[in-house]
Amino acid sequence: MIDIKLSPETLNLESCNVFVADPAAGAIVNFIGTVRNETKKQKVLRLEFEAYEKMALSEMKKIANQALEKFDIKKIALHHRTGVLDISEIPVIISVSSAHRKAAFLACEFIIDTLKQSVPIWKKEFLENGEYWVSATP
Amino acid sequence: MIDIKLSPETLNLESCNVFVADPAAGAIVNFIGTVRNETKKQKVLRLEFEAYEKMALSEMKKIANQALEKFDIKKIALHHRTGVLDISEIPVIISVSSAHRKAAFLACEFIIDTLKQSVPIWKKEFLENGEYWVSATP
Amino acid sequence: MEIELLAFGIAKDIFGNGIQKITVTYKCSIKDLKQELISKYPKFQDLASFAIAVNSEYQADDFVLSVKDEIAIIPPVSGG
Amino acid sequence: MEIELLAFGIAKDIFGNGIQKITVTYKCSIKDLKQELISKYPKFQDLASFAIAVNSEYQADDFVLSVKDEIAIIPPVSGG
Repeated sequence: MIDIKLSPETLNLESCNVFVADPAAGAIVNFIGTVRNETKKQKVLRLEFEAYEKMALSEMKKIANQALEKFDIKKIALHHRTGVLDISEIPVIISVSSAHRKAAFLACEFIIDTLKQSVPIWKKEFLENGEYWVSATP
Repeated sequence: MIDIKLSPETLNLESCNVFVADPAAGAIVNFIGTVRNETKKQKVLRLEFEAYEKMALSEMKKIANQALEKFDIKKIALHHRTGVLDISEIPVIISVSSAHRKAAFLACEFIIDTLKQSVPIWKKEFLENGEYWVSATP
Repeated sequence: MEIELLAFGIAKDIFGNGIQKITVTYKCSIKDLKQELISKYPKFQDLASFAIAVNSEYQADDFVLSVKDEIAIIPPVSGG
Repeated sequence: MEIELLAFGIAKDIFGNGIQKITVTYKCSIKDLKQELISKYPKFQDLASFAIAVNSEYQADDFVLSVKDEIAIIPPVSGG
Protein backbone atom coordinates (compact mmCIF):
# COMPACT_ATOMS: atom_id res chain seq x y z
CA MET A 1 0.00 0.00 0.00
CA ILE A 2 1.33 3.39 -0.93
CA ASP A 3 0.43 6.96 -0.08
CA ILE A 4 1.88 9.58 -2.45
CA LYS A 5 1.54 13.30 -1.95
CA LEU A 6 2.91 16.46 -3.55
CA SER A 7 1.87 19.58 -1.72
CA PRO A 8 2.65 23.27 -1.09
CA GLU A 9 1.66 22.72 2.56
CA THR A 10 3.95 21.74 5.46
CA LEU A 11 4.49 17.97 5.39
CA ASN A 12 3.25 15.90 8.31
CA LEU A 13 5.46 13.08 9.60
CA GLU A 14 2.84 11.73 11.95
CA SER A 15 0.30 11.19 9.17
CA CYS A 16 2.97 9.30 7.17
CA ASN A 17 3.71 7.04 10.12
CA VAL A 18 0.02 6.49 10.86
CA PHE A 19 -0.42 5.42 7.23
CA VAL A 20 2.42 2.88 7.28
CA ALA A 21 1.66 1.48 10.76
CA ASP A 22 0.75 -2.20 10.59
CA PRO A 23 0.29 -4.81 13.33
CA ALA A 24 2.56 -7.14 11.33
CA ALA A 25 5.34 -4.52 11.15
CA GLY A 26 8.30 -4.59 13.51
CA ALA A 27 10.00 -1.53 12.08
CA ILE A 28 9.30 1.86 10.58
CA VAL A 29 12.12 3.81 8.95
CA ASN A 30 11.72 7.49 8.12
CA PHE A 31 13.82 9.64 5.86
CA ILE A 32 13.16 13.33 6.43
CA GLY A 33 14.88 15.81 4.15
CA THR A 34 15.59 19.16 5.80
CA VAL A 35 16.76 22.42 4.20
CA ARG A 36 20.45 22.96 5.07
CA ASN A 37 21.82 26.42 5.76
CA GLU A 38 24.86 25.79 3.58
CA THR A 39 25.85 24.32 0.24
CA LYS A 40 29.40 24.03 -1.06
CA LYS A 41 30.54 26.45 1.68
CA GLN A 42 28.00 29.09 0.67
CA LYS A 43 25.22 30.29 2.91
CA VAL A 44 21.74 29.21 1.77
CA LEU A 45 18.93 31.70 2.40
CA ARG A 46 16.04 29.51 1.24
CA LEU A 47 15.07 26.97 -1.41
CA GLU A 48 12.28 26.82 -3.93
CA PHE A 49 10.89 23.56 -5.28
CA GLU A 50 9.07 23.45 -8.60
CA ALA A 51 7.39 20.27 -9.85
CA TYR A 52 5.91 18.95 -13.07
CA GLU A 53 3.10 17.78 -10.87
CA LYS A 54 1.31 15.17 -12.93
CA MET A 55 4.54 13.45 -13.96
CA ALA A 56 6.15 13.85 -10.52
CA LEU A 57 3.22 12.04 -8.92
CA SER A 58 3.39 9.29 -11.53
CA GLU A 59 7.17 8.85 -11.06
CA MET A 60 6.81 8.85 -7.27
CA LYS A 61 4.19 6.13 -7.56
CA LYS A 62 6.46 4.10 -9.86
CA ILE A 63 9.32 4.31 -7.36
CA ALA A 64 7.08 3.24 -4.47
CA ASN A 65 5.79 0.30 -6.49
CA GLN A 66 9.34 -0.69 -7.44
CA ALA A 67 10.30 -0.60 -3.75
CA LEU A 68 7.34 -2.84 -2.85
CA GLU A 69 8.52 -5.32 -5.48
CA LYS A 70 12.20 -5.23 -4.55
CA PHE A 71 11.97 -5.30 -0.75
CA ASP A 72 9.98 -7.26 1.81
CA ILE A 73 8.12 -4.24 3.16
CA LYS A 74 4.53 -3.49 4.16
CA LYS A 75 3.60 0.11 3.34
CA ILE A 76 5.13 3.32 2.01
CA ALA A 77 4.28 6.97 2.44
CA LEU A 78 6.16 9.35 0.12
CA HIS A 79 5.38 13.04 0.50
CA HIS A 80 7.15 15.90 -1.28
CA ARG A 81 6.75 19.61 -0.74
CA THR A 82 6.64 22.36 -3.38
CA GLY A 83 7.15 26.10 -3.12
CA VAL A 84 9.51 28.21 -1.02
CA LEU A 85 11.11 26.55 2.03
CA ASP A 86 13.16 28.16 4.76
CA ILE A 87 16.15 26.60 6.54
CA SER A 88 15.16 23.48 8.54
CA GLU A 89 11.86 23.09 6.69
CA ILE A 90 11.07 19.67 5.24
CA PRO A 91 11.02 19.09 1.44
CA VAL A 92 10.49 15.34 1.63
CA ILE A 93 9.32 12.60 3.98
CA ILE A 94 9.61 8.89 3.26
CA SER A 95 8.11 6.39 5.67
CA VAL A 96 8.43 2.62 5.21
CA SER A 97 7.18 -0.20 7.42
CA SER A 98 8.40 -3.80 7.37
CA ALA A 99 8.36 -6.96 9.47
CA HIS A 100 12.18 -6.88 9.82
CA ARG A 101 14.19 -3.66 9.92
CA LYS A 102 16.79 -4.26 7.20
CA ALA A 103 14.19 -4.19 4.40
CA ALA A 104 12.76 -0.87 5.61
CA PHE A 105 16.23 0.73 5.73
CA LEU A 106 17.07 -0.51 2.22
CA ALA A 107 13.70 0.53 0.78
CA CYS A 108 13.88 3.99 2.33
CA GLU A 109 17.36 4.61 0.86
CA PHE A 110 16.31 3.18 -2.51
CA ILE A 111 13.32 5.52 -2.63
CA ILE A 112 15.23 8.71 -1.82
CA ASP A 113 18.14 7.79 -4.14
CA THR A 114 15.77 7.03 -7.02
CA LEU A 115 13.58 10.07 -6.37
CA LYS A 116 16.63 12.30 -6.71
CA GLN A 117 17.42 10.72 -10.08
CA SER A 118 14.07 10.57 -11.80
CA VAL A 119 11.26 12.59 -10.26
CA PRO A 120 10.67 15.85 -12.16
CA ILE A 121 11.11 18.25 -9.27
CA TRP A 122 13.58 21.11 -9.42
CA LYS A 123 15.27 22.93 -6.58
CA LYS A 124 16.42 26.53 -6.81
CA GLU A 125 18.93 27.68 -4.23
CA PHE A 126 18.78 31.28 -3.06
CA LEU A 127 22.33 32.16 -2.04
CA GLU A 128 23.72 35.53 -1.02
CA ASN A 129 25.16 36.09 -4.50
CA GLY A 130 22.18 34.93 -6.55
CA GLU A 131 19.74 32.15 -7.43
CA TYR A 132 20.75 28.83 -8.97
CA TRP A 133 18.88 25.78 -10.26
CA VAL A 134 20.67 22.88 -8.55
CA SER A 135 22.56 20.50 -10.89
CA ALA A 136 21.26 22.27 -13.99
CA THR A 137 24.71 23.00 -15.42
CA PRO A 138 27.85 20.84 -15.22
CA MET B 1 25.02 15.95 20.99
CA ILE B 2 23.06 13.02 22.29
CA ASP B 3 19.77 12.58 24.08
CA ILE B 4 19.34 9.20 25.82
CA LYS B 5 16.16 8.10 27.52
CA LEU B 6 14.80 4.93 29.11
CA SER B 7 11.22 5.26 30.20
CA PRO B 8 8.03 3.38 31.09
CA GLU B 9 6.05 6.11 29.29
CA THR B 10 5.00 6.18 25.63
CA LEU B 11 7.94 7.35 23.51
CA ASN B 12 7.60 10.58 21.57
CA LEU B 13 9.00 10.73 18.03
CA GLU B 14 8.45 14.44 17.68
CA SER B 15 10.58 15.28 20.70
CA CYS B 16 13.39 13.09 19.27
CA ASN B 17 13.23 14.91 15.95
CA VAL B 18 13.08 18.32 17.62
CA PHE B 19 16.22 17.39 19.55
CA VAL B 20 18.21 16.33 16.46
CA ALA B 21 17.01 19.18 14.22
CA ASP B 22 19.90 21.38 13.14
CA PRO B 23 20.13 24.18 10.56
CA ALA B 24 23.25 22.48 9.17
CA ALA B 25 21.43 19.15 8.73
CA GLY B 26 20.05 18.06 5.38
CA ALA B 27 18.67 14.74 6.60
CA ILE B 28 17.04 13.11 9.57
CA VAL B 29 16.67 9.32 9.67
CA ASN B 30 14.38 7.64 12.19
CA PHE B 31 14.25 4.03 13.21
CA ILE B 32 11.06 3.21 15.07
CA GLY B 33 10.66 -0.28 16.50
CA THR B 34 7.06 -1.46 16.69
CA VAL B 35 5.64 -4.52 18.44
CA ARG B 36 4.77 -7.17 15.84
CA ASN B 37 1.71 -9.37 16.20
CA GLU B 38 3.68 -12.48 15.22
CA THR B 39 6.98 -14.21 15.88
CA LYS B 40 8.14 -17.43 14.26
CA LYS B 41 4.57 -18.02 13.02
CA GLN B 42 3.12 -17.69 16.53
CA LYS B 43 0.67 -15.00 17.57
CA VAL B 44 2.15 -12.44 19.96
CA LEU B 45 -0.23 -11.05 22.61
CA ARG B 46 2.12 -8.45 24.10
CA LEU B 47 5.75 -7.87 25.07
CA GLU B 48 7.40 -6.88 28.32
CA PHE B 49 10.73 -5.05 28.43
CA GLU B 50 12.92 -5.20 31.52
CA ALA B 51 16.11 -3.14 31.81
CA TYR B 52 19.13 -2.96 34.05
CA GLU B 53 18.54 0.74 33.98
CA LYS B 54 21.81 2.24 35.11
CA MET B 55 23.88 0.04 32.81
CA ALA B 56 21.40 0.28 29.92
CA LEU B 57 21.67 4.06 29.98
CA SER B 58 25.45 3.88 30.10
CA GLU B 59 25.59 1.38 27.19
CA MET B 60 23.13 3.47 25.15
CA LYS B 61 25.34 6.51 25.72
CA LYS B 62 28.43 4.54 24.64
CA ILE B 63 26.74 3.45 21.41
CA ALA B 64 25.63 7.00 20.62
CA ASN B 65 29.14 8.30 21.24
CA GLN B 66 30.60 5.54 19.05
CA ALA B 67 28.18 6.54 16.28
CA LEU B 68 29.24 10.19 16.57
CA GLU B 69 32.87 9.10 16.18
CA LYS B 70 32.30 6.68 13.30
CA PHE B 71 29.89 8.71 11.15
CA ASP B 72 29.67 12.31 9.96
CA ILE B 73 26.46 13.07 11.83
CA LYS B 74 25.15 15.97 13.90
CA LYS B 75 22.89 14.73 16.71
CA ILE B 76 21.35 11.54 18.05
CA ALA B 77 18.25 10.83 20.11
CA LEU B 78 17.96 7.26 21.42
CA HIS B 79 14.88 6.46 23.48
CA HIS B 80 13.89 3.02 24.76
CA ARG B 81 10.71 1.98 26.49
CA THR B 82 10.31 -0.37 29.45
CA GLY B 83 7.28 -2.26 30.78
CA VAL B 84 4.40 -3.96 29.02
CA LEU B 85 3.73 -3.03 25.38
CA ASP B 86 0.80 -3.98 23.19
CA ILE B 87 0.93 -4.73 19.47
CA SER B 88 1.99 -1.67 17.40
CA GLU B 89 3.39 0.14 20.45
CA ILE B 90 6.92 1.51 20.18
CA PRO B 91 9.81 -0.02 22.19
CA VAL B 92 12.54 2.09 20.61
CA ILE B 93 13.08 5.28 18.65
CA ILE B 94 16.39 6.33 17.10
CA SER B 95 16.70 9.70 15.44
CA VAL B 96 19.88 10.86 13.70
CA SER B 97 20.59 14.09 11.83
CA SER B 98 23.40 14.68 9.35
CA ALA B 99 24.47 17.08 6.62
CA HIS B 100 24.28 14.30 3.99
CA ARG B 101 21.83 11.44 4.17
CA LYS B 102 24.10 8.39 3.82
CA ALA B 103 25.77 9.01 7.19
CA ALA B 104 22.41 9.25 8.99
CA PHE B 105 21.21 5.96 7.46
CA LEU B 106 24.44 4.18 8.41
CA ALA B 107 24.49 5.60 11.93
CA CYS B 108 20.84 4.72 12.55
CA GLU B 109 21.41 1.10 11.49
CA PHE B 110 24.65 0.90 13.48
CA ILE B 111 22.86 2.13 16.60
CA ILE B 112 19.95 -0.32 16.42
CA ASP B 113 22.22 -3.25 15.49
CA THR B 114 24.60 -2.50 18.37
CA LEU B 115 21.81 -1.82 20.85
CA LYS B 116 20.40 -5.28 20.17
CA GLN B 117 23.81 -6.82 20.91
CA SER B 118 24.94 -4.99 24.00
CA VAL B 119 22.32 -2.97 25.87
CA PRO B 120 21.04 -4.84 28.96
CA ILE B 121 17.36 -4.83 28.12
CA TRP B 122 15.34 -8.04 27.98
CA LYS B 123 12.18 -8.76 26.07
CA LYS B 124 9.61 -11.29 27.22
CA GLU B 125 7.13 -12.48 24.62
CA PHE B 126 3.63 -13.37 25.75
CA LEU B 127 2.39 -15.97 23.27
CA GLU B 128 -0.80 -17.99 23.39
CA ASN B 129 1.07 -21.00 24.82
CA GLY B 130 3.19 -19.21 27.39
CA GLU B 131 5.81 -16.56 28.15
CA TYR B 132 9.38 -16.64 26.82
CA TRP B 133 12.47 -14.50 27.33
CA VAL B 134 13.62 -13.81 23.77
CA SER B 135 17.00 -15.32 22.77
CA ALA B 136 17.62 -16.60 26.33
CA THR B 137 18.08 -20.22 25.30
CA PRO B 138 19.66 -21.58 22.09
CA MET C 1 4.08 21.20 -37.37
CA GLU C 2 3.75 23.42 -34.34
CA ILE C 3 4.09 21.78 -30.95
CA GLU C 4 3.71 23.12 -27.46
CA LEU C 5 6.47 22.48 -24.92
CA LEU C 6 6.10 22.55 -21.16
CA ALA C 7 9.24 23.89 -19.54
CA PHE C 8 10.40 23.62 -15.94
CA GLY C 9 13.33 24.79 -13.84
CA ILE C 10 16.14 26.26 -15.88
CA ALA C 11 14.34 25.42 -19.14
CA LYS C 12 11.55 27.78 -18.13
CA ASP C 13 14.17 30.50 -17.52
CA ILE C 14 15.69 29.89 -20.97
CA PHE C 15 12.31 30.30 -22.68
CA GLY C 16 11.24 33.01 -20.24
CA ASN C 17 8.00 31.05 -20.09
CA GLY C 18 6.54 27.79 -18.80
CA ILE C 19 4.90 27.01 -22.15
CA GLN C 20 6.64 27.58 -25.46
CA LYS C 21 5.38 26.94 -28.98
CA ILE C 22 7.95 25.76 -31.49
CA THR C 23 7.74 24.68 -35.10
CA VAL C 24 9.31 21.32 -35.95
CA THR C 25 9.20 19.00 -38.94
CA TYR C 26 6.43 16.42 -39.29
CA LYS C 27 7.46 13.07 -37.70
CA CYS C 28 9.93 14.97 -35.55
CA SER C 29 11.81 12.65 -33.20
CA ILE C 30 13.03 13.60 -29.73
CA LYS C 31 16.54 13.74 -31.15
CA ASP C 32 15.34 16.21 -33.82
CA LEU C 33 13.53 18.29 -31.17
CA LYS C 34 16.66 18.48 -29.01
CA GLN C 35 18.71 19.67 -31.99
CA GLU C 36 16.06 22.23 -32.88
CA LEU C 37 16.00 23.50 -29.30
CA ILE C 38 19.78 23.81 -29.14
CA SER C 39 19.89 25.68 -32.43
CA LYS C 40 17.09 28.09 -31.47
CA TYR C 41 18.08 28.44 -27.79
CA PRO C 42 21.85 27.83 -27.56
CA LYS C 43 21.68 27.99 -23.76
CA PHE C 44 20.30 24.43 -23.79
CA GLN C 45 23.82 23.35 -24.67
CA ASP C 46 25.06 24.68 -21.34
CA LEU C 47 22.85 22.25 -19.38
CA ALA C 48 24.38 19.16 -17.79
CA SER C 49 21.71 17.25 -19.73
CA PHE C 50 18.03 17.45 -20.52
CA ALA C 51 15.38 14.84 -21.17
CA ILE C 52 12.04 14.95 -22.93
CA ALA C 53 8.91 13.50 -21.39
CA VAL C 54 5.90 12.70 -23.54
CA ASN C 55 2.56 12.38 -21.78
CA SER C 56 4.37 12.23 -18.42
CA GLU C 57 6.80 9.46 -19.41
CA TYR C 58 10.48 9.77 -20.20
CA GLN C 59 11.07 8.84 -23.86
CA ALA C 60 14.22 7.95 -25.77
CA ASP C 61 15.77 9.88 -28.66
CA ASP C 62 14.06 7.80 -31.39
CA PHE C 63 10.54 8.46 -30.08
CA VAL C 64 8.43 10.30 -32.69
CA LEU C 65 6.32 13.20 -31.49
CA SER C 66 2.75 13.98 -32.45
CA VAL C 67 0.85 17.27 -32.16
CA LYS C 68 -1.53 15.80 -29.57
CA ASP C 69 1.25 14.78 -27.15
CA GLU C 70 1.97 16.65 -23.95
CA ILE C 71 5.69 17.30 -24.38
CA ALA C 72 7.85 18.52 -21.50
CA ILE C 73 11.48 19.53 -21.23
CA ILE C 74 13.06 17.96 -18.17
CA PRO C 75 16.37 19.56 -17.18
CA PRO C 76 18.44 17.74 -14.51
CA VAL C 77 16.08 17.03 -11.61
CA SER C 78 16.97 17.94 -8.03
CA GLY C 79 14.10 16.97 -5.77
CA GLY C 80 14.38 15.57 -2.26
CA MET D 1 33.09 -14.10 50.79
CA GLU D 2 29.41 -13.35 50.25
CA ILE D 3 28.49 -11.30 47.22
CA GLU D 4 25.18 -9.92 46.03
CA LEU D 5 24.12 -10.55 42.45
CA LEU D 6 21.63 -8.51 40.46
CA ALA D 7 19.64 -10.71 38.12
CA PHE D 8 17.54 -9.77 35.10
CA GLY D 9 15.39 -11.52 32.53
CA ILE D 10 15.65 -15.28 32.65
CA ALA D 11 18.36 -15.10 35.37
CA LYS D 12 15.82 -13.50 37.69
CA ASP D 13 13.43 -16.37 36.94
CA ILE D 14 16.17 -18.93 37.72
CA PHE D 15 16.86 -17.33 41.11
CA GLY D 16 13.19 -16.52 41.67
CA ASN D 17 14.50 -13.12 42.70
CA GLY D 18 16.13 -9.97 41.31
CA ILE D 19 18.82 -9.99 43.99
CA GLN D 20 20.59 -13.15 45.12
CA LYS D 21 23.32 -13.59 47.70
CA ILE D 22 25.91 -16.24 46.97
CA THR D 23 29.08 -17.33 48.76
CA VAL D 24 32.23 -17.49 46.65
CA THR D 25 35.94 -17.82 47.37
CA TYR D 26 38.05 -14.76 48.13
CA LYS D 27 39.59 -13.36 44.91
CA CYS D 28 36.82 -15.02 42.92
CA SER D 29 37.11 -14.32 39.19
CA ILE D 30 34.17 -14.02 36.82
CA LYS D 31 35.09 -17.44 35.48
CA ASP D 32 34.88 -18.85 39.02
CA LEU D 33 31.55 -17.11 39.59
CA LYS D 34 30.09 -18.56 36.40
CA GLN D 35 31.17 -22.08 37.43
CA GLU D 36 29.72 -21.56 40.91
CA LEU D 37 26.44 -20.36 39.40
CA ILE D 38 26.19 -23.32 37.04
CA SER D 39 26.92 -25.77 39.85
CA LYS D 40 24.36 -24.22 42.23
CA TYR D 41 21.76 -23.39 39.57
CA PRO D 42 22.16 -25.90 36.71
CA LYS D 43 19.60 -24.02 34.62
CA PHE D 44 22.27 -21.44 33.81
CA GLN D 45 23.77 -24.10 31.56
CA ASP D 46 20.62 -24.03 29.41
CA LEU D 47 21.15 -20.36 28.49
CA ALA D 48 22.54 -19.45 25.07
CA SER D 49 25.17 -17.49 27.04
CA PHE D 50 25.43 -15.13 29.96
CA ALA D 51 27.77 -12.29 30.79
CA ILE D 52 28.73 -10.62 34.05
CA ALA D 53 28.75 -6.86 34.44
CA VAL D 54 30.66 -5.22 37.28
CA ASN D 55 29.68 -1.67 38.22
CA SER D 56 27.69 -1.41 34.98
CA GLU D 57 30.50 -2.55 32.68
CA TYR D 58 30.89 -5.88 30.93
CA GLN D 59 33.96 -7.66 32.28
CA ALA D 60 35.96 -10.61 30.96
CA ASP D 61 36.40 -14.01 32.63
CA ASP D 62 39.71 -13.10 34.34
CA PHE D 63 38.26 -10.06 36.15
CA VAL D 64 38.48 -10.50 39.94
CA LEU D 65 35.43 -9.56 41.99
CA SER D 66 35.36 -7.61 45.22
CA VAL D 67 32.61 -7.43 47.85
CA LYS D 68 31.98 -3.73 47.14
CA ASP D 69 31.29 -4.28 43.43
CA GLU D 70 27.81 -4.12 41.95
CA ILE D 71 27.70 -7.44 40.14
CA ALA D 72 24.97 -8.27 37.61
CA ILE D 73 24.13 -11.36 35.60
CA ILE D 74 23.38 -10.42 32.00
CA PRO D 75 21.61 -13.18 30.06
CA PRO D 76 21.34 -12.70 26.26
CA VAL D 77 19.94 -9.22 25.71
CA SER D 78 16.95 -8.58 23.45
CA GLY D 79 16.13 -4.90 23.48
CA GLY D 80 14.96 -2.86 20.52
